[in-house]
Amino acid sequence: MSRTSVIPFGPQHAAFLEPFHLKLQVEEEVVVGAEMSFGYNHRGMEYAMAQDFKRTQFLCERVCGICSFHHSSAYVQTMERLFGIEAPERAKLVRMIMMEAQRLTSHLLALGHIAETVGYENMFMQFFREREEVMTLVNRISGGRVHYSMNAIGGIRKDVTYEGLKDIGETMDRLEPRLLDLRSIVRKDRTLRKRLIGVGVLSKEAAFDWCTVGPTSRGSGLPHDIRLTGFDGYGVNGVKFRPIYYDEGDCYARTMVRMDEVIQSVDLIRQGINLMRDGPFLNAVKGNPPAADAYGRVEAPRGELMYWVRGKNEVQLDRIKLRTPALVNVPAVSAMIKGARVADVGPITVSVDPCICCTDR
Amino acid sequence: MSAAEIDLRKKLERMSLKSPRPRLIDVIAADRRDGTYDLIYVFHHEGAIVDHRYVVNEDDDITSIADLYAGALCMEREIIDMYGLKFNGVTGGFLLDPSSPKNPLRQPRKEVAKDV
Amino acid sequence: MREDAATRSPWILHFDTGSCNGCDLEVWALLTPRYDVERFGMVNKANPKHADILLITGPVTKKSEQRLINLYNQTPDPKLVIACGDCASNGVPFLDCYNVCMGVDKVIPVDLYVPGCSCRPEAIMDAVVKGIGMWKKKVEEADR
Amino acid sequence: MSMIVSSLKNLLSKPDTVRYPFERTDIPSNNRGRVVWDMERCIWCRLCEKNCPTKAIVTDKAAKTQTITRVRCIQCRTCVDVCPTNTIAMEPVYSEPGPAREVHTYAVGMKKGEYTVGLMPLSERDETRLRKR
Repeated sequence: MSRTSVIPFGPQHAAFLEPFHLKLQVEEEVVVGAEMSFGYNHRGMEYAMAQDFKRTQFLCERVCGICSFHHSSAYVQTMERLFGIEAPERAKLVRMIMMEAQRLTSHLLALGHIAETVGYENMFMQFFREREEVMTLVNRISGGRVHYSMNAIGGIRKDVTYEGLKDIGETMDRLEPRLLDLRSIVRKDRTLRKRLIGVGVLSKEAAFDWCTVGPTSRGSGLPHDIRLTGFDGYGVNGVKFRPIYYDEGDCYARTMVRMDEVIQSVDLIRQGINLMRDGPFLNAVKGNPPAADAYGRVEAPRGELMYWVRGKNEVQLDRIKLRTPALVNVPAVSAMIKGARVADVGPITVSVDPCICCTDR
Repeated sequence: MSAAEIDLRKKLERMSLKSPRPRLIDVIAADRRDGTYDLIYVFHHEGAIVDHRYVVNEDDDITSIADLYAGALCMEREIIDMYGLKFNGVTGGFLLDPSSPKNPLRQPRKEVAKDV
Repeated sequence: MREDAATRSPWILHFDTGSCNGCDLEVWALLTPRYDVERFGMVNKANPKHADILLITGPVTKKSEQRLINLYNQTPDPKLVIACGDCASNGVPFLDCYNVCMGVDKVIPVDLYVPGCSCRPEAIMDAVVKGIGMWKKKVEEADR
Repeated sequence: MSMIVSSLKNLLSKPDTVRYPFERTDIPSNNRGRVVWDMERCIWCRLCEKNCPTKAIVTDKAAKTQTITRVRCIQCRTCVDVCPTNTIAMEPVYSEPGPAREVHTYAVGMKKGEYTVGLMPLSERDETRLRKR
């Protein structure tokens, strides 16, 4: 029996974009246990967001910069339920288009990140080049690269013009062949397949047990997708899509789910543009949130994002709770990591697309 | 094990016989501002949200459901940090540092009108 | 000679002290083809002992406060600290939060502030170019 | 398609890099950069000050000035939306980084686009007011 030694990872580490601490118990080269500690990014958002429901609209975007629009969409959806109103059709479609655009940026970031972690600098640069195309697109549409500030309770703050929609469509036409090329590279590439296939396997049962969501659960053969049930703009108004899932449960399966979803997002954006009709885009609300509670869910790039809000007839909210996808996905890493080699810890951690600012809030 | 917890376990066991088994979304705690706390177990079942709501006291020993859903562990640790509730066999220190404020989400008690 | 070589390529250490990832992404965008900050001889290094310029994003949370001080002490002199974004400059959108120290300058001395939430990559690049000038002066003073 | 083909393609195509400090980047015209005032039209309704989510704006009716702390502004565009007289506009140009945190003051009688530069006051008082703890 060999001696167990402990290797600390982080909080400041080359493989992670964000600070979190991983304590690995290692026997020879094999990881036998892992202890994760969080909280380096804990700011206390849930307290701050309950202070003023109007200010929260801007604050909830700052929970996470990678999925900021999903956060604000989930929040305004919850508030709409609380106030008992419905956003106009056009606003919902604009939200859907922008959410899919943000999913593109997030997934391309995650794919680039995993390519970088396995040491594939060339592919990292390629993914980030395509990502920059989407970033400049959303900058042109919303005026911001990271925080779009487009949502308002009851709709959107500013309408997207006809030229804007045309611009989105043209950019997607330009982007699609390049993304398809990248997908065929990821499918065949030897380096990626050798580094990722069979690494960090999360079985279907374990994925359910750890309550994982998003690409992490879809990579393990659980076809959860809240876009089919939660958000009114998807699947109800004639938008057609099917959740993508792979049964293998390894790092490669999770990567492929993201890669296929990138193509799917391009398709969903096109469907959204085709469904768009002229009409109102804002049903403004008056007064303070009533003393009731409501749930709101969207499918963020990392999985299901849930908001729960309870008002108390004041500007302040009684309680706002957000369950971010990373809160359940990142702890599941400790299940994937057991039995892996130390060199694979980086790719395994990155393959769930850890978002520590979401986990800690 | 408190009465609320026995009830939850029974419900969970009944639900787990069904297929598909409900997926745990979150465990929410909220301050009722009178020394008791709302504890809401939110599940995703057959395409919709199903929630079970309980009211617990500050010093109740709540049974952890981490043996049924491993993902519940982090949610319970967060509640320990935020509200100072006790879960059997679960330790806090998930998000907060020793230098952070203790139980930051506890709210001041409501002033109750006394009977004259 | 040492001075000349050093001032041509300062190395960056990027540390996230609790930001929303917005500015972090823009720091990453600097390393990628479109902005490509390596043209200036800058390399993102994960090791504080190699670094000359510290790029800090985020309002410093209580838990990362001590880690930031450690990183600052480990970075060799002369060094330059750039606070990226509004929250690193004075903690602004996170004013109501209980677990933040309101800006990097409450913890370590800051040389340059980059406004914007999130700050544009061009703004970070401006700051870094300005920072190289300030850093060169610091190197000259240290050598004197 | 394989990585080699793709790499060769990249090698032969035009570089993607913007030579930024030496040439301008394409900042779109509706980019949320920084807030500017056209003081001729200001009616001192204080809506911008009240609605600013981060209290970046301070309106001084007696001195007839509008003051903005640049590092406090999060570019949410709320002030532009609430202004009844289109006094406030959002320029696509972002605020410059610098060694000090600048406060820009717009006063009546200044030319359009002109402002005086000050330093950020110690805002502990504001912060405690906002925090209410």
